[in-house]
Amino acid sequence: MDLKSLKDLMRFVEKSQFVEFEYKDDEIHIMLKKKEAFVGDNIVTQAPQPVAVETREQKQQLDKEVVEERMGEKKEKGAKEGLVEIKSPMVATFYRAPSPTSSPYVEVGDEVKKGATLCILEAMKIMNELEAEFPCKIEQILVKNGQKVEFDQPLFLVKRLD
Amino acid sequence: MDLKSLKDLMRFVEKSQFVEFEYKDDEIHIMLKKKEAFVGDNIVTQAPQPVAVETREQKQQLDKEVVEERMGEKKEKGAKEGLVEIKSPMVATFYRAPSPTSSPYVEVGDEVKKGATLCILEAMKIMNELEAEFPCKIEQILVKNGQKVEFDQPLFLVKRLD
Amino acid sequence: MFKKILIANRGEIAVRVIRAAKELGIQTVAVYSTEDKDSMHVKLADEAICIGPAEAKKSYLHLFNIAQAIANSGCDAVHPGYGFLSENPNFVRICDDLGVEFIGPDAETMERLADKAKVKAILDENGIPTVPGSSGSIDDESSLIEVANRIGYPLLLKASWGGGGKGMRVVRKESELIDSYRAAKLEAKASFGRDDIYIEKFIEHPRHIEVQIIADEFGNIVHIGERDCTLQRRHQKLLEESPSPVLKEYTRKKLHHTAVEAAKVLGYKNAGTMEFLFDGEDFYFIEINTRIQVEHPVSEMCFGIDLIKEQINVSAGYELSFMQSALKPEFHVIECRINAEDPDKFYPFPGTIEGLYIPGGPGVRVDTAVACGTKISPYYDSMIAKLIVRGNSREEARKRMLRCLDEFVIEGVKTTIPFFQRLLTTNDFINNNYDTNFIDKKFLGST
Amino acid sequence: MFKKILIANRGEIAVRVIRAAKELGIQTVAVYSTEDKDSMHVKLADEAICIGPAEAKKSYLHLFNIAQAIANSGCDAVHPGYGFLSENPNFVRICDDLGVEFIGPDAETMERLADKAKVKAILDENGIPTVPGSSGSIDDESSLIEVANRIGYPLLLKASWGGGGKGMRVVRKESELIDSYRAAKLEAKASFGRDDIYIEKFIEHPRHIEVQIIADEFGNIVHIGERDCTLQRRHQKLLEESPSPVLKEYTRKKLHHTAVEAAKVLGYKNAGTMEFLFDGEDFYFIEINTRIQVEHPVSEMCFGIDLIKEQINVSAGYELSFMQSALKPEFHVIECRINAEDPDKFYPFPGTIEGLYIPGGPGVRVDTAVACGTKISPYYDSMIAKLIVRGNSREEARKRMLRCLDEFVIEGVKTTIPFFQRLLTTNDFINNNYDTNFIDKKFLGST
Repeated sequence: MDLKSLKDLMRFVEKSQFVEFEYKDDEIHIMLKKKEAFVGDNIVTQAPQPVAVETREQKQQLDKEVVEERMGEKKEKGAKEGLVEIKSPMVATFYRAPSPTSSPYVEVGDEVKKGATLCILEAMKIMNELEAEFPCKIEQILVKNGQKVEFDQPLFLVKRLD
Repeated sequence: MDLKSLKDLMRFVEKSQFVEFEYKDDEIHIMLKKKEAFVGDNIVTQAPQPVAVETREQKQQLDKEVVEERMGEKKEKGAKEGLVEIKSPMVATFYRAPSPTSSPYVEVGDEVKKGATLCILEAMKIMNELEAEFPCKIEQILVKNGQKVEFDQPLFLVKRLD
Repeated sequence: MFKKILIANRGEIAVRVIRAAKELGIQTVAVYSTEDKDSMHVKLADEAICIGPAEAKKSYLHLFNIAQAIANSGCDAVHPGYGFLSENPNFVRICDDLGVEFIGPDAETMERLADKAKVKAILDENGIPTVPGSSGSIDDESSLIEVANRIGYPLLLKASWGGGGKGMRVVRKESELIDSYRAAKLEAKASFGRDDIYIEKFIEHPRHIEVQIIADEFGNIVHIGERDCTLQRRHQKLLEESPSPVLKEYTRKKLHHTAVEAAKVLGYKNAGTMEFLFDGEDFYFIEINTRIQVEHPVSEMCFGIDLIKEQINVSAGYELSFMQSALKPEFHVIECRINAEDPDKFYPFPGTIEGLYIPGGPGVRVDTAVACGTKISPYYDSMIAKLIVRGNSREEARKRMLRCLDEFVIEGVKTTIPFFQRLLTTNDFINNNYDTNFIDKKFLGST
Repeated sequence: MFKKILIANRGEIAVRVIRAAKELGIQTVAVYSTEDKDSMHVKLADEAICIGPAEAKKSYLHLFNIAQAIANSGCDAVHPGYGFLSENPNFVRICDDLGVEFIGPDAETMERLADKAKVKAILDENGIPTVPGSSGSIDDESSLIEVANRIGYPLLLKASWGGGGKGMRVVRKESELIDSYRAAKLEAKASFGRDDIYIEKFIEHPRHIEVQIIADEFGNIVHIGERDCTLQRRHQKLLEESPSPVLKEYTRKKLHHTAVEAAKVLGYKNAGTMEFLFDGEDFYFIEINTRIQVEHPVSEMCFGIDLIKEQINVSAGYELSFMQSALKPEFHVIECRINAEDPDKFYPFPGTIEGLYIPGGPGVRVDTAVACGTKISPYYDSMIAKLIVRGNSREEARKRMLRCLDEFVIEGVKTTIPFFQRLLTTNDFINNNYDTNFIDKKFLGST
């Protein structure tokens, strides 16, 4: 980055509402904070504030990477193309269809509406239907039919359509 | 970044609203903070975090001081002004003069030739004369007469005259 | 023997159970919250299942998710550790339903023993000493005198419907009894609207002493000596030792015997702890803990045994690997709980461990789940390590503990290490001159 | 008791001595090379004196600088650790001259016992078994037969002036004796120009077993059991255990008795080790080590004592704190020496410790001077930690050791951990089926 671009950037930030701006490379890491970001912290009284917040952010970042490695997925791609993961909200067994003879709720390439059933999560003999929280296109199904899944495990990679 | 660009940048920041600015390379890392970014910190009173950060800084500072004290050196200064330390080549007792009634071999400000005796290092009842390995000017005597010294302990801070 | 154990816990106790299981050749399954993804118990276990977000009630206390994790893992036994679900009979029943062994007492026993009044009544009936008192309110002065004489002085008069110290009177001799009773009645009436008063023995300087017991399915019940846990801060144990430095040999034997008797009377199985108060002469049962305890390594180190392995053995239907007669206390053992807390004010101090040197050498054991770089989460208990040392005498153990506290380097969070350094050099500690109120009075009163 | 001890060593043994001194309330002085400026023994000691540059011969072996450090420090005792100056009688004399106590035997004893032939002769005279052999060359065939019959088969014929296996013959029975002798003579003549031949008992599958002893100034000499150090790589011990799994109870008692007798005969004081070879039936004295050894924690953990404290006590003129009759081995103990080495080829692997998790839990001791961030210098010994575990049986200890090796995380340098993981799971280790050549043959031969 040359001096000119840098000054340019600074002028831009200066005029903005942001009171804090960070930018890293490669590959990217941006953080922007408005004044309100700090006011919020103040209101939350008990927690060890600003540093902790940052730490948690870093940690989440790290965690995500770990999970991704664990899950064997390529998040960078996903993130860049605006894809989103739909994760399991419980420990369960994953089923793509309501019964062994039925056809799956969704297939890769399907576009589904908000509220559409995506799969069954069976836990303690209870069949829980997982519904789409937003309209989306199924890009990838990340677990197999009948697979045991843990909390927070990514099940679908989707593109939001809203 | 050359000096001119740097000065330029400094002027720029000086005039800006930013109260904190960081820039790293390579490859890049920028951070800009406005005054408002800190208001939060100040208001959050109870949280233990910021204190901890300070403590750590203090501790590092302390460590550095301890090391310096141990070595009896003022490295930053010394290094900047092109001064050199003459260190003890053995564990010994340091004497500035050949006998209690004699005058010291050297005083601060003296210019000595290569081979001149600087002090006596007594070890196991043997009096070892420490000679100057190069012509120099005595800037500081770092240990006291009769002091016990360890290997590598700086004894004199001198300016080389060759 | 079990093939695979799921550990329904986190932190050092999860690590402790994994260690025992590994040594027995049993596979291990860790469960963890998203917050604990990188923690030691997850790394050490053969498998790990995420069971929820950071908040304990949505993960480590979440029966539903843990139950499904048990089902998914294919384990055949569950170790609950301490805290969390370890004393929840419903969790035991879920394990039963899932056909896996819960390593601990059965659900019925756990439930039954949670009713403290009932336990007290059963033990009373069977001649096990509990804190003596009237079995209900005292209605007239003649029965007051009679009961008072039976219990002995000093006494505590308490308002049956009261609380918070109101209507409470310490009576040190008989001549004060009637006046105090009348005053207490008046005060109770004024404060609570009812003047019912009951009596309890007043234990002025109680020591908290507990006896570790373990029982198998073959009727063997043994004790593993006692632990003196008198040093507490607001009822939280900070330092434990064994043997107790205040028990005479005769009393010690009686205490051990009583604890085993109590376990028999209560029909207890697996590892448990009988807690007593000791007033300098007599001891009184207060409660039973139906799980392994934080301070179990004190007994392990004192007797050279492995309580977790025994728990697993016993649950798997094996006989205890030792008999009472084979158990001899070899050492004096002291444990300090190293918490990530401000050492003066004791509030939790979460953060990241940036530098770590763990003390070693002869007679030293450190149970911890932290390593360099570990994050101490604000969501869970602040205990980050248990430092346990043995010596051939209490004084050798004390000096070794001080040596270890001095060696222990934990950078990045404040810990209770400086507190213990002060505590262990006080004359009161050296001379055993303290009761359960000591730390609250001497250390918290002053700051 | 001493006021201040200078530790003329570095690494884990310096840390070990500092720990003992601290627990005894004695001040400590570390010495260090410039390379070791940030090392653990410097941090833990009360004072530290730099004694030279990285090279050991200019620092830790530099008598002159260490002597002056002793003088400058004002200490009243010196602990030499093991290695470096620990068996140098001149160093002991320097301590004497400076008026400080050397913690170990006196200079005269140390010097006398360094002459192995002389020690062997003295012990022979006193009925202590050493490796049997002819006292010089054998000149004729009739005396050959006579000596051979006295020693017993198998025998080793060796060239008196030879080396490297030339002129060496193993003789398994009398019928082969004369032919082998003649062949050996011819070979010796051809190789070395002289045909003198001597005989020694051939110990085919030797186990290396040593006995720890300690003696005070009051005539008390006790043994602390034996250590089996058979597992060596090119004569360097890698794994030690106690009790030895190959000794029968009768032989064990005889061995202990013999070691104490030898110490008496040799007039030994302080801690020392009697090393023996064991051929499955008989044992033979080979040498005495006049210092504390690397593997001393094995005995400490087995018997629940503190050898360094005892050394200090004895040197300060106190009586031993225990009697022979009070010493009972409580556990089976195994020690693995964790070296910063390539685990296949065993060459040193210096570097920086970037990640570290030290195993813990019941029955585990780790003696180390490394922490997260410590630099492992190429200048010194590659041993970075001693991992010692106990169990109620050898099998429990073995499993615990495997559990600990699995837990032990050392990042940044290669270590011998994977080697031990392989070693401890071989059938040969489990079944005690090995001798001192085992690792060289089975592990080094194959890579």
